[in-house]
Amino acid sequence: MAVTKTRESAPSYSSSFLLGMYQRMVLIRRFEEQAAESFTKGMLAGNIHLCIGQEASCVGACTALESRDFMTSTHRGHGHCLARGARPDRTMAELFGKATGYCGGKGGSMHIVDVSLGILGANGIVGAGIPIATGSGLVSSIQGTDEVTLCFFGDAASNQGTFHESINMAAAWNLPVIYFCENNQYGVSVPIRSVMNTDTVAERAKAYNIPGITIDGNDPIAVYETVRQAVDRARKGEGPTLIEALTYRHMGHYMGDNAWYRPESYMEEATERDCLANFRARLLGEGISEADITAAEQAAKKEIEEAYVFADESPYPDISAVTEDMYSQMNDRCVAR
Amino acid sequence: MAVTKTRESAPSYSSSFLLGMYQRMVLIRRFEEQAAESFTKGMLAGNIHLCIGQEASCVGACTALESRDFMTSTHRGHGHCLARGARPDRTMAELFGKATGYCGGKGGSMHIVDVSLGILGANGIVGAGIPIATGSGLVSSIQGTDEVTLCFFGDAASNQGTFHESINMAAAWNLPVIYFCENNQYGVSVPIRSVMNTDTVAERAKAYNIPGITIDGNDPIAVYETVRQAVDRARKGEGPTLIEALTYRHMGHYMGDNAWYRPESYMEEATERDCLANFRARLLGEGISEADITAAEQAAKKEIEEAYVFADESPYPDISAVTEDMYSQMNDRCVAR
Amino acid sequence: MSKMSVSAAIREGMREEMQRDERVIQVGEDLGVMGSPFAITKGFLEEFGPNRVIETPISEGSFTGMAVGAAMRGIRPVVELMYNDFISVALDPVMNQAAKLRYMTGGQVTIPMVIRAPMGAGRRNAGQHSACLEALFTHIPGLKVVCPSSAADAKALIKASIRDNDPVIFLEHKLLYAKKEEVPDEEIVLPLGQANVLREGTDITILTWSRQVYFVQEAAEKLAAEGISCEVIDLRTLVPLDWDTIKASVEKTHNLLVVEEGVKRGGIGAELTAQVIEELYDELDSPVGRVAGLNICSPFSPPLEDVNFPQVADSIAAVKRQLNR
Amino acid sequence: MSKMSVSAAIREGMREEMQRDERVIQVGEDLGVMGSPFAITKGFLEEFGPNRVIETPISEGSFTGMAVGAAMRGIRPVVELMYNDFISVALDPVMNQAAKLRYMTGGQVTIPMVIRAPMGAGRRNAGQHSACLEALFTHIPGLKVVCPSSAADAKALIKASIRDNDPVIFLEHKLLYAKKEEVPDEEIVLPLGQANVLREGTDITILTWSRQVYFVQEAAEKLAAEGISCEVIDLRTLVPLDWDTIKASVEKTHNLLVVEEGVKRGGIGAELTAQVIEELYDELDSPVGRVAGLNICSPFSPPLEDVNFPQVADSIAAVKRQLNR
Ligand SMILES: Cc1ncc(C[n+]2csc(CCOP(=O)(O)OP(=O)(O)O)c2C)c(N)n1
Ligand SMILES: Cc1ncc(C[n+]2csc(CCOP(=O)(O)OP(=O)(O)O)c2C)c(N)n1
Ligand SMILES: [Mg+2]
Ligand SMILES: [Mg+2]
Repeated sequence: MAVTKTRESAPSYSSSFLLGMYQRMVLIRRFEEQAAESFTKGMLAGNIHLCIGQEASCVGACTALESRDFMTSTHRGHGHCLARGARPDRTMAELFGKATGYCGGKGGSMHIVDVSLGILGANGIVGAGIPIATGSGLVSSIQGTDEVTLCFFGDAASNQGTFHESINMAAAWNLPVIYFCENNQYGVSVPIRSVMNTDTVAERAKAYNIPGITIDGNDPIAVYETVRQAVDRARKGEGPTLIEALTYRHMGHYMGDNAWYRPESYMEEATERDCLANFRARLLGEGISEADITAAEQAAKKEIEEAYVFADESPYPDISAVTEDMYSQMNDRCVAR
Repeated sequence: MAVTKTRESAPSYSSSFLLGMYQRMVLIRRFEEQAAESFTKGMLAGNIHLCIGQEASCVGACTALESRDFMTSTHRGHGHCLARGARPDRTMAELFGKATGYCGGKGGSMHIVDVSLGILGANGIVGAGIPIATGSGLVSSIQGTDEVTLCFFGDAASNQGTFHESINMAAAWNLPVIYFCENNQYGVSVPIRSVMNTDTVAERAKAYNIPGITIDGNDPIAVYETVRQAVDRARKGEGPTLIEALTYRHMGHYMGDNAWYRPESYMEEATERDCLANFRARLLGEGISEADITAAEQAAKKEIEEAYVFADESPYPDISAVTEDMYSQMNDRCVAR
Repeated sequence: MSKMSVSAAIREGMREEMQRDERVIQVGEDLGVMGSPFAITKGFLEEFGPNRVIETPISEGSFTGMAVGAAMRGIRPVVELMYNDFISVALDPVMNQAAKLRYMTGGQVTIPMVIRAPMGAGRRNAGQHSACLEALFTHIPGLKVVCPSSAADAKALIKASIRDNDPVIFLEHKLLYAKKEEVPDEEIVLPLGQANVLREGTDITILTWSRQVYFVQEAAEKLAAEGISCEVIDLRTLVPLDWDTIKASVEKTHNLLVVEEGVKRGGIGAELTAQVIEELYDELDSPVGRVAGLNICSPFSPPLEDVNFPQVADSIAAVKRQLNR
Repeated sequence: MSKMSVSAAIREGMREEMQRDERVIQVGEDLGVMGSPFAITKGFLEEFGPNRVIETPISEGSFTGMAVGAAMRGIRPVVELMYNDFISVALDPVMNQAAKLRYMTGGQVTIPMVIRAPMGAGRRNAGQHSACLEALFTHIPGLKVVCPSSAADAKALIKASIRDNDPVIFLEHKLLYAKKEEVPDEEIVLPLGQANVLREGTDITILTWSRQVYFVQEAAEKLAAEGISCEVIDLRTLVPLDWDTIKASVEKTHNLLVVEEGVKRGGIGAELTAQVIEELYDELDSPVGRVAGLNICSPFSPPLEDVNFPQVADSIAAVKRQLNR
């Protein structure tokens, strides 16, 4: 059932739709570049995993969702959340550990969440979001509502037991979940090929008798269309789909890793297939003007500049906040003792 | 790659080979019946999981091993160990919690082990033996030796994350492990069909690009031959195989469970396909005399009677043993404090 | 009042909550047709249907995580781990997800879920099915930990746990399930964090919970015959802790013994000792004593198992030693 | 003597053991070409080859279990969990297998394996990558628990851990890795269970380990200037515990403070308090004190993280409070 999907006929999309996707992709890249710069300057700390190169899969997948839908993200989650509509300023502020961040500074880069957007958590534990997304799918299923849940995870995460256990349940119970694997070919330094015996992650769908589809994750439209179809299936009660988007992680695993362990060819390919450059060219090809494109780029850039200023100027949380939010009903003895 | 295997041409086996297998199957059944009787009389306690009905898969699989090979067992492990050559008396004594038991009474029914026979543990945690067997396979692989490791587990255990994670590693690294699933169709009261989306467990092999074979687990010769082939493959360095032996659990999940949750048809089928009765008929068909068969049965029966007396008459461990064996280098403070 | 077993009391409590609040669902192995190995969910499938009784494959790591996801969607899952020892395959959703998500999201989510698990020795279940792991759970910030001993408490506390908005670990001692006791007919929801003074006394305070409550009461009875007056307190919940009751009792008796079934090293007794030493040191007439399980894996053999966890005689001896009597 | 970082010391110790004993293998993520994120196995792949440096998929539950199986075959695996927090997905092979198999088999097997894991806060790694979980491990019978603080100790203790026939949890504080210190050139294998009296003193004993060793030494230095004499003991291993050294010190100073980074409730400080109260109660002039992390999940934001784990000032204040100075 694993097939490599190429788009047969391109349905036409409105310019504003295409420009909108492009602008969001640029927004994500600028966000990540700004984060990298701030990290290098020592303005923020911790483990920051950038998704530069993966913007098409973030935006393509999230564009296929409706506002009532849900999603889960990963340690490499800024792009997923921004693609879903998270505010760059509050996202950036969270990276800075500021009180105005989405989690009041308590979460940090690996835990950006805006629950009001249906984001059920980013996750620092590889594979841990998969059961959570499955639980969201379970709720839609037992309540008979038609939201779908999009579950992002990496190629390497597909070797965690949660992948098997969760997809098995979703398949057995026909849950409306889209398991969306961003295959950038590496888990930190380990090539997925060296720790897997199939050519694709999508082939694993056979073990659960559900569709498994491998696509070009650098093409936001291919991603959008494939996810859209899976969303339709799920919404109709036809169950889960496993989608594998082939993509590239331009940066190291996290800030501070220069990815010397990868062959040079990796970045050559990645540059050639860079989703932003190629999508830009395609927009021009579809007759969208250079001026409109530049305007979108400028708008994205401006939003990030403002986000940076917002984050930088925001206050750190008051240290009295440190014990808050641990329990919903504050019981002094729980936290104090 | 998942195929339902039926034997094409029956190679001929010597009478003594066939009788030997039969006798061991009878031995296991008598052992289990004796254990059940003793349990009912209140002579032993705890969770006792009997394998009545599954003797063909125990004996067929273990007969395909050489003495240098290894295996892991499960919570339903008496038959695996006896098939591998464990002594009924020390096995029974372990069930009775006696000092003469294999584990000095510390392990009990779920943890029968004779390490000198290459048994690397039975296991009370469903799925936990799978990584252990994989580790044994790893050792043979990195040391360049040719032992194989046989890993028993149940149908329901194939839904644990360890199944996925371990077989993935074994497949990626070509480890000499035979993953042998005894599919008795139930995990306690839950029909495997209700929590799995494929028809067979063997189909899951596709996710790892290794052979997956479903066989009649009630036919000890079919089991023997299939495992033998997998052993040969593994020994030659051709990697792991997933084998699914379809079988029946005649009793409840453990003593005290009368399995009322199963449809009546289950035991009707099980009785019709009972491995002992059918193999006996086959032996007769192959020209083995009733007298020889009866002699084998008597010998098995006698061994179990002796095992029972041995277990019953053996002393309980001295309570001073309670803190022994916790650490290899006894450090009083580790255990005492 | 009606007489029912602890297992029936838990079942009744859950059933009432499921009737009251349709967001409450059950998740776990063998909960459907079988009604769980200890009959805790018997009849639930018929009464509430398969959408509220989720019978899972043997995939604890993921079905517990799935429950966390469901809780984030406003559902109130009650998850059963068949034995508390199986937390070994489901620790991540408990420790790194359920317990932390509220905090890590800056309070954006609540995780109103209960994880029920049978625990305890004495049933000859051997090394991987007999532990009392409450100390492991109390060390994980974000969890509440409940360990009822009586049928009435079990019912009142499971109801409170289900209504609680934080993840609650609800530990049921296997050897208490069959215990039949009076349970009030009217609805009682016992606040988490309220200990129960089972026996008033003046010489020594004994803190305990779960099955040891019965052992300790028997010990106190026997000690009374020898003129030693024990105050026996069933803590009922370990997080949050009812400090006021502990404090009042220690200020009265000036001696404290903690009795628990679990492994001694790093057990609850250690934490209680430390808290009392920190805050009530000057109240004490004797060093705080601990009676607990040995620092070993549970042995199968009955005579070995019986020396592994504390018996009535152990508590009696400890009290006498501590009071020099 | 040569100056090396703690991470280099661990690497050297492991390298020597791998050279000495070919049964020693490495198992974990990113240990090969990359040589692990903290460079702990740098060069191992080249020196020992892929049969002894097993670079795994992200499958902690199974590769740790695989190591247990390998250990049963006579191999001596050193497993790396990239962060100790990930024990959440690998608890079963540690708690229910490695720790118990020797006991459950009646001594038929030994499990000579080491599980190394970076731990600790201060690196802004947030809620799922910053815990100190030593208390969780010490509560599991069958494990030994080692927490070195200096480069020399780290080297000598990793060697001892690899040679030990029981499963050893070896916890390395991330913020110590870069610390450069003198390490003796000659081979030293430090027995597990030997504490180190880093500073002699007469007023109070402070027990600590891992990164807090440095905080406490600084506190002791400052307290000395104010005329308070602290005896600082680096426990180095938590199981087995060097009771003799603890006892001798408490009998000398008559006051005890335990300082740890991990969560206070159910922490090591509780167990040490309880043991000292049980055995040395009459030696004490003050209640045993505890300085520890808050009972919360690690916050990301630097100012919040810094109040979560104990700082030098916290230990100073605790000592003064305890001694009424
Ligand atoms: C359970 C667990 N193991 C290991 C890690 C450390 N870690 C964080 S991300 C990562 C690699 C993940 O690779 P992949 O799933 O392919 O996602 P990518 O980083 O490529 O986006 C690892 C090993 C972790 N966070 N959690
Ligand atoms: C991790 C874990 N979960 C649950 C159990 C309880 N349990 C013991 S055996 C069993 C069913 C196993 O079914 P299967 O693997 O098919 O083996 P069978 O009993 O049919 O031989 C269950 C649920 C356990 N021992 N370990
Ligand atoms: Mg990747
Ligand atoms: Mg089964």
